[in-house]
Amino acid sequence: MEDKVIEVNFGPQHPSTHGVLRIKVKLDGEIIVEAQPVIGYLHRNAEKLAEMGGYPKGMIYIDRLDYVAALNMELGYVLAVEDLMGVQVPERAQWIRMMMVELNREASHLIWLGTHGLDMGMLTPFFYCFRERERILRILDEVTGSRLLYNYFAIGGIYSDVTPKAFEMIRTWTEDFVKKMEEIQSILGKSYIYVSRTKDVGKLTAEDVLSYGVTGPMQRASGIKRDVRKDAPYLFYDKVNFEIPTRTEGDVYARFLVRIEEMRQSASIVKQVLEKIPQGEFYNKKYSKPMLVRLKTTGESYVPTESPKGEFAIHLIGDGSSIPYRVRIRSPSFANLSSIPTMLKGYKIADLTAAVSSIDPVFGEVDR
Amino acid sequence: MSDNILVTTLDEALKWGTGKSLWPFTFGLACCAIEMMSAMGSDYDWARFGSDVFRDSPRQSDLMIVSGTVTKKMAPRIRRLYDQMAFPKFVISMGACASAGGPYVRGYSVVDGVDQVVPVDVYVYGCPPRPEALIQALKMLQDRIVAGKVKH
Amino acid sequence: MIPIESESTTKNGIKIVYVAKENILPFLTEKKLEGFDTLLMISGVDYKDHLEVLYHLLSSTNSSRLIVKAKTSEEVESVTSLWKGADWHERETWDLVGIKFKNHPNLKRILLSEGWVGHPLRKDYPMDKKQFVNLADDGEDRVSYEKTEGY
Amino acid sequence: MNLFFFLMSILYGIVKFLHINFIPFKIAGSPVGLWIAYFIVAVVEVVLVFVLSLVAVIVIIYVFRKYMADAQNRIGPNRVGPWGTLQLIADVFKLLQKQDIIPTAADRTAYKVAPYLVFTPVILGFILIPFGSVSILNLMVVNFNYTILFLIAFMTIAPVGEIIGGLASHNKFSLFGALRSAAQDMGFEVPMLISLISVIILAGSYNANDIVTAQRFIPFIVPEILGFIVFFLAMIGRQSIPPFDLPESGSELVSGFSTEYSGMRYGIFYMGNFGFMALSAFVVSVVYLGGWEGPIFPGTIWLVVKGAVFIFIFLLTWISLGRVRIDHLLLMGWKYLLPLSVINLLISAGIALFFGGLF
Repeated sequence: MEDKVIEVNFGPQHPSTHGVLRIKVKLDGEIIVEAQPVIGYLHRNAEKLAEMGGYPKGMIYIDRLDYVAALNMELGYVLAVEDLMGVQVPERAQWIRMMMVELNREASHLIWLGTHGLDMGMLTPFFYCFRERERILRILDEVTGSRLLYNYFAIGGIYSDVTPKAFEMIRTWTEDFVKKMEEIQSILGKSYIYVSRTKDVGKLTAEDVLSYGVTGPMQRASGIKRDVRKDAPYLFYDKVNFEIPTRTEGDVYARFLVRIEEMRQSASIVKQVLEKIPQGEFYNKKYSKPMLVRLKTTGESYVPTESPKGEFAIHLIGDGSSIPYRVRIRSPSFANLSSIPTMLKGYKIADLTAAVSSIDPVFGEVDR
Repeated sequence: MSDNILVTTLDEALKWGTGKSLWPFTFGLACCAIEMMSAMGSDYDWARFGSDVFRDSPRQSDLMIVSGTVTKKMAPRIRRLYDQMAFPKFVISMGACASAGGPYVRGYSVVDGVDQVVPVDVYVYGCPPRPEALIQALKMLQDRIVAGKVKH
Repeated sequence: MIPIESESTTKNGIKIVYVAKENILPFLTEKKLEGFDTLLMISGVDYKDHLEVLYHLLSSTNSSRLIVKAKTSEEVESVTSLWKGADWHERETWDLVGIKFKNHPNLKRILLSEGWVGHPLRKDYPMDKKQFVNLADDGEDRVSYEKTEGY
Repeated sequence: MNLFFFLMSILYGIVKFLHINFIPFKIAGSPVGLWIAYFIVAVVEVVLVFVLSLVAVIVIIYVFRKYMADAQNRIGPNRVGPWGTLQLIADVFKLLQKQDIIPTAADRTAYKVAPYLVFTPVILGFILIPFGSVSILNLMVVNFNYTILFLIAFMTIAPVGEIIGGLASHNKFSLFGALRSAAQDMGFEVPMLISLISVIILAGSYNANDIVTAQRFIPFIVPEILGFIVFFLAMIGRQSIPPFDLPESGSELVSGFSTEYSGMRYGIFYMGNFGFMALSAFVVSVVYLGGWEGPIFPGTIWLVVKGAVFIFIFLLTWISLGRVRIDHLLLMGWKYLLPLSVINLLISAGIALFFGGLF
């Protein structure tokens, strides 16, 4: 063989591509010469379908974008629609939204941690993370009535109030989770093999991050301290105390540490919300559902939110009819994933799985 | 006569073996894949039913769980993966999207039902189905294989 | 200074500026030097009589935002020389809305299969006319209107 | 049936006794009947060891599934048979009737031979293991002067089967798996053999049984702790179980060398892997923990207990550790294990020089 470079296709079905990513990799022995991701295997026309129904109907497609953190997606849509229509939301509903979103962020990060462990060849962390996640899902199930896709946030509030039983579940969960965090971190973080495999792997410098438009934990792991919850607070994020964990290394291990710290911060936010949540209405009675369907609006709206993967927002354009004219989804994973060619060049096959799973891509959101 | 009894018993045993040892294919498409993983997880643990060996290679797996929306771009690949599996092979269509297109049925790039691509043995309703529903589907498939009602 | 054609804001106060489509690349270069160092996304809107291309800019230091719009008749200059991340966004905009980007290194479809007819996010895209995808011999996609040809 | 076994065991005891005491210097003039009995006993012993190794594989797979489930807060298989004990039987029935796919581009002969290259040496290796001292309750099928060399030779063939299978499959992932397997074997084989040489120096014999009897006072793990560590790690590496499961590495190379294998061919690989685990546990306990030496109980029980401890350690590493990267693995093999084994060789040479009579 004159040409030493072999072309290998990872995916669209491969155990460590988190769904349907396909990466065309050119390999020189074990070393990656060039990696070219191919996406679109889960393109479900969310934008087109949301432009075909009314404003409340778009929710079902937005819900299924990032299916491991559906409430975060709903929040982005709901805020954009409310901003466009000028809907007032009761205070209690906003606090509840904040609490639910942070709970869902925990669930999303736990899935990431479990599958990341699986990609590094560890079976057991997956089960521990899913065990912890089930506890959160039980709370979400109690509040929303669903396990994965909730459809819980309504335009003008939330669909149902949080029951006292659910509050009690959340309270015990926050207390337990702080203790559990130590264990969750140690599943991977104390493993010498894990640390040696992830340090200096899949590096992204701050310039790369800005150039690719990478946001979220990946951006913060590369030394750029930016979080929409702090920079442009939506809901009541300016009324709670939390830190933005930041690392400067920009490798897979830094992303691991950032996400772990973010989980701690989310738990503390939930705890603070529990203390501050007021009594009152949870739904704006003025905007009942039949009325919303008929509500006509015009103008543009773009409300950025911080989803577990990065900056998520929806650019809504109304044309005066009851159907949104343009629903453009800014999906964080799409931009994060586009940095793969830079992130993988010169590393080994084993680093491919580590680096790809450190992006935490969810293909409902990448391909939309 | 005794030959027949022997053959029948052997046949029963083979059916029993196939039914009780369905190794699923690590194959996730969309939202339902997360619930499929939950069904694997500690709380639901479908390893109890003999499906604990998740195989990454289609050659070694018996059960394909189509968990999520089948897009037009992915459908030929699913067919190829199905062709790569060795007989006897079974398919569970999990969730509304895989069964009939689900909420995306009006879309331009979604196949409305994976049964246009591969033959399906059990459909599971729900969007997404709860892990209990998937486990019930697995049990149903097992019972049908052991009773000899699945033909391949 | 590149001239701005008109200005407006979104409902929550993000500035929207319209520039001429020839000025897109110089205007964005200028804005990048001013501190808008992140390109969040590029998108396109089909207004039936014309197309619009949108650039969402963000400054990572003071987190101010800017939306740049340009009316276009199908072709604008690519900004991949400014931001590497523009590559995928421009491919997606070409794929779904059908705005061409001049000097783009690899302007192919990204979400849909190569060979797909039409741009689905155009308002006149025929939703009832199904297309079918199958695998060609080289492992890539082959698109046709025949139901028997694919899935 | 019971009577048959009873008679056979008496016959067995007699022949063992005669074999040890008379046969070596009575071959020419021995009666024909004794030779027939000797032949029957040898066949029975081989069959017994074969069954024992299969039982060991089945038990290990069952224990592995249950133990892993328990470590992961699950229950594990419990629906097929009492406590899921028949699960593996169901798996075997399933695998037996699976379609046997051979890729058109594959090298058919090599592709078919490869699984047996993994499985057969493992079974043959069991025959060479000294399962006990000379008495009725113990098994020692073959006893000649080079058993440990043959044992290691068999254990060296098994990974070759993986390499051949990977190369023959004509699949890029399999190719990578085979190449990794080859690199890994070379990285671990040299330190393993050097640390074995130091054991042979101390025991002064190539006979596995002599190595065991040399440890009747002090097991070799005490003077040769370095060698034990090297040998043990190399054994984990040779089995390609996590953390050294690079040839199969699920999340990277789909299924590595066995990607294209289906049905019972894959089943043979699967069982070969677990058989290799049992074999290497027995080898480590023979070489370093004194094999069947132990008070009160018969030797076979001691060996099985010692082997079971090592199998549990193997399973524990499997469950709890992640996968190392290929360069880290080779670095470990050549940079740390090889020098350690050489140091160990020098130490044991010194011991043999000054305290030679001890063993």
